[in-house]
Amino acid sequence: MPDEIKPEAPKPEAAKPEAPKAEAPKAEAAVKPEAPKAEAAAPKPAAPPKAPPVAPAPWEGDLVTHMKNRFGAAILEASTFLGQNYFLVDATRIEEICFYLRDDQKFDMLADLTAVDYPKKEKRFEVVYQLYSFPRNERLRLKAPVAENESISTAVNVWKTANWLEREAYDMFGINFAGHPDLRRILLPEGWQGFPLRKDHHILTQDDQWVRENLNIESGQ
Amino acid sequence: MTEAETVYRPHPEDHTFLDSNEIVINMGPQHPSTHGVLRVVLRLDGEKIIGSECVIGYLHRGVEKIAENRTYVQFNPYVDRMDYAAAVSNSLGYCEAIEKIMSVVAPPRAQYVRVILTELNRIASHLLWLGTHALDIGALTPLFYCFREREEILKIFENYCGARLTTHSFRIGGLQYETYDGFEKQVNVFCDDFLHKVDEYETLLTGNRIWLQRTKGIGVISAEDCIQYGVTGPVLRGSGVKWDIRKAMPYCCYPDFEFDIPTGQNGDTFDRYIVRMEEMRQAVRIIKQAVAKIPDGPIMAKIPKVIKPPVGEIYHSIEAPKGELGYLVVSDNSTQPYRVRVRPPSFVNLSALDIMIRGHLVADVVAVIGTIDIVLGEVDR
Amino acid sequence: MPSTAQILDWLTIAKPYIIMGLVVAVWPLVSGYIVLMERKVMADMQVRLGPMRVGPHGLLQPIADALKLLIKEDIIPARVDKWVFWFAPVIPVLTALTAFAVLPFSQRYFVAELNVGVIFILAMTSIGVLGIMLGGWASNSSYPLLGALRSTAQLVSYEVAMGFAVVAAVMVAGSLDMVNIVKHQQASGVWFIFYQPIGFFIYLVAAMAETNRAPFDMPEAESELVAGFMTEYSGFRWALYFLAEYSNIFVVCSIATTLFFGGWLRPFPNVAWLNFLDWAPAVMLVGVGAGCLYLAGKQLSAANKIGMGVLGAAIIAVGLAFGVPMVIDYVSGPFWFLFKVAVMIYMFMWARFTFPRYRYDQLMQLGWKWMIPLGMANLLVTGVLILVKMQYWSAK
Amino acid sequence: MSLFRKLFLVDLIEGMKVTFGYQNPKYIYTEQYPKERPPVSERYRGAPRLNINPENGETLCIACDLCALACPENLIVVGWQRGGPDGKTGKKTLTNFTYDISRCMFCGLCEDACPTDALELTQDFEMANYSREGAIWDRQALEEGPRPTQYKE
Repeated sequence: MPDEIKPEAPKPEAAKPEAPKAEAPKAEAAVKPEAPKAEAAAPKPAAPPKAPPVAPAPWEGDLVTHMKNRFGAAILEASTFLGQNYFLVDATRIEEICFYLRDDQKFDMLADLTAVDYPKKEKRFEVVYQLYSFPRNERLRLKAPVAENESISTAVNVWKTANWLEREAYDMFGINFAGHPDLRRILLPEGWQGFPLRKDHHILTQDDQWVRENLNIESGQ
Repeated sequence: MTEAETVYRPHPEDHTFLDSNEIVINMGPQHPSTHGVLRVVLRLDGEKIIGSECVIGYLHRGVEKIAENRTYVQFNPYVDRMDYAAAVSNSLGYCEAIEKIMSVVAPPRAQYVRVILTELNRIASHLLWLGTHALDIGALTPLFYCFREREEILKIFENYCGARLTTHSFRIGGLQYETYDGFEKQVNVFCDDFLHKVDEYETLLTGNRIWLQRTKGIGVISAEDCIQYGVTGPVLRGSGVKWDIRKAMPYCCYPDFEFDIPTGQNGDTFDRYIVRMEEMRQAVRIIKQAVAKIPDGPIMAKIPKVIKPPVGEIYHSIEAPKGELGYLVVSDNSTQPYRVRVRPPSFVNLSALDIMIRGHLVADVVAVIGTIDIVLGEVDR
Repeated sequence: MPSTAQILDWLTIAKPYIIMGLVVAVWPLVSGYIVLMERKVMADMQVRLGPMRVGPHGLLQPIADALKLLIKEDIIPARVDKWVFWFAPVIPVLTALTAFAVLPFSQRYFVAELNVGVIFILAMTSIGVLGIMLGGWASNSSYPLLGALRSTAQLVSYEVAMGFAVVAAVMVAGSLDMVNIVKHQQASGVWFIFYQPIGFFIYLVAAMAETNRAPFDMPEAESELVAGFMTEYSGFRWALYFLAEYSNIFVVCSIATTLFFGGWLRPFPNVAWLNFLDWAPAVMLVGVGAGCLYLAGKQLSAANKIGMGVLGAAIIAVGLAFGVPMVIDYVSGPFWFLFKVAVMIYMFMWARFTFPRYRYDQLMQLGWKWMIPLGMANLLVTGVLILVKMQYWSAK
Repeated sequence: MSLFRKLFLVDLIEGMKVTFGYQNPKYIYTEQYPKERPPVSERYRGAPRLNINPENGETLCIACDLCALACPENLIVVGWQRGGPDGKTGKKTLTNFTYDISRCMFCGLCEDACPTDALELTQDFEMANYSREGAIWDRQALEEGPRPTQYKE
């Protein structure tokens, strides 16, 4: 990501009641001072053809400094996008990072844990942790890239929420969470083939197979 | 070994007095009080729960996969079908998430109407919860009173957008429908009547000694456990954490309204009941304020015909009746979302069921399932 | 050609058999109507209409239900104990119907005047639970088993409390014979509920618990145990359990009426200026008939209008017939008895649709920690009072 | 809770008062549906209808296919042909229009998309049918309105 944008202090995600009421369409938003980030991003040519008004910007702040001091190279990226901060971290040290964030930085709740599949990237999956801190009233996103046959260590020991959420991520993406006490499918039946939320999983495959076996017809669609 | 016994995996904390007394029973997926198709495999010592295992997914429709195959606009009706008891809240969360990533803000009038409908929906959802919860504990009658009031809300929805349950009432950027003539009046009349009705429910339940015995000290969960398990919504507030996203990280036009966040102390079923009852009153309060100062103006922001949000990802969460409902939307600047992740409050809250029912009796399982207020459409998605 | 005296003689001999036959033949229908009454009362309390489709105002619903249950397939699950499963539902019906034998519908109408009537009924209702136990056990399934276990425990606990309440009333009456108990109330001119309010309360609670009615309906708590001991039953066998349940309700309400509400007596039987109450049956029936006629106007289809109208007219005619002094002499006893029983049954329903359900252990606690000590105390106080009264009388 | 309330079961009696009070028939809230027909709101999204121009009896549909594109469930199929003599040029005219109400979730997106108010979700809510095929409506059914399988007395 280009770095010439003015860094912004980490700001907790909040509604913008003071945001301009008359909304500019997207193209104009780049010119209008709608959000400070948009203004900063304006002169910069972005990758997609239609210049998007917003793009992730590097994020600096106490938390980033602490994290970088403590984990160094394990923090691959610290950015902010539309007021939401996230770290891209090394998956091998995820449990350590989680413990640090929970105990020292008071991110005491894991709101959500999921994954996103980017088949074209070198490390295919991005496990996304959505943290929330009650004392700081602040959200933080952790993203840890994991390759298809790698495993990432579980966060169950840090937050018990992770138990079911990791099971769901396993169920949908086939990501292996090492050390999870009970890693098996949760939403889909035990005998299910494949991992449906992967981009290469076509929704009809399973259906067609089932229909062929059980109803003796070619396709259910 | 029965099938249920194979499903149940012993928990390290399981212990029994005498092995010979154990039975493993299946509660659900067809059971009158598992609120749909939840299946809980219970290990019982007599009637005491010594372990439980939730089996979910019977209602899995792959909403997240559907999202990747629909345009942003087309996916909107599907979110209504997750928590079908609170379809409007789901829709609000989704629309706001997309608006956020597009850096669009809905016009004030649209926001006010959104708040009114969402709070009405919160009441409707809580009414459904109250009726079924009371029914689970054996009070047959409040269910019908609750449904009567809920019907009034559904009539407002029907008049407003033409559908009662899965309303599809909001659109990305604002509203599709302008309010109808007499909308404010109908809402006000409902609000005035409703406060008396809540008192009536309280007469039937709150003071009743049987109700107190059945709910006090049942399904206790501490604030620390709540946070550990990611439990949000009334369950968290029942445990004494004063946290409501409407206040903590306000969205829509909630900062414009005055309301309180009710909390409990003990984190038992009774506290959660009281919290939800009070939340209904607070919702009425918000609605009245919103109706009183609903501004004029457009109801739709200027958004492009084809919605193509910029590359990036956004997490937006709202306070749904069940808890924190979050949407993680990943966009690749195409017309279809790259990934939509729904953070379902019911799913996360349900994962705390096990610690809440351990050591209680079978009858309490029913009470605790009721008090978590799950909607299986959302748990399984 | 037998003389009139002979015929009367035969009738006296045949009367118990006639009543027996009548009870056995008509009872299932009557209990069907109790179910309808329950559904209607429930619907009214729950701002609903209740069954409205079959017949005018849904009045033929019990017949439709009975037919449906009779022609339903009799499903016997694979791994049940077949014979026990078959036979279990019969037991509670048998015992409940046997208990009818000593119920005095009036001074004239009863099957047997047993000098241990009260104990006989108590014995019969307790045997009834055997059917529930066996049914739950024979089903070979978890929920019925739990239901049966709960049922047994519940019966054991509440039988005791119920016994204490009944004994208190019996002490006041000085007789175990149901007919004599009522006669005693007639003599003293006051219902026993005024002597024994606490006894009646204990009896009411224990009776609800013993007939498995909400808020004590543990054995069949539908939101916990699906249908309790009846989970595996369907069709006719299930109907038998239901028949037994409603028969039991009728029986316990009859006992309450007999022990505490003066059986077939009208309110305050010895107060002369209340004699106009003797006409109450006629007036009430005419009132009900008029109500039917009013409802007839509200029916939506012509057939229902006519049906309701005819029914109303018939009820008015019967009511007018009751106005004839000779007839009223014969019918006022059963009328008051059934009326009081109906009010009691209504109380049961009212409680059922208002209260949440107790939990199993709380039920036990209520039984052992509150009802039984209360019953004992009540017994003690009653005994002392009777003793004092007797000494006072003898001193006089 | 005071001792008095506890001893004399006041809490229970208060509850019983509420349920007793509701026995008054004026509180009855339910309707006897097929005979009493509740009105549905003006905006009700029920059975779809293809509107025809009342003046000349021609369909309002211009076969633009926008509804089919808007539909999340892809249940609308618009059949059309060119009006010209060779069948390849000229104005598009509608030939057939199928709408599968068994898959419809009545979200109203097709209605919103329609530029001519031809496709409309009406107040008709009775769409019961004995077969799946019966739930796929062709142009004729859409123009004439639903023919539900009737409940007969």
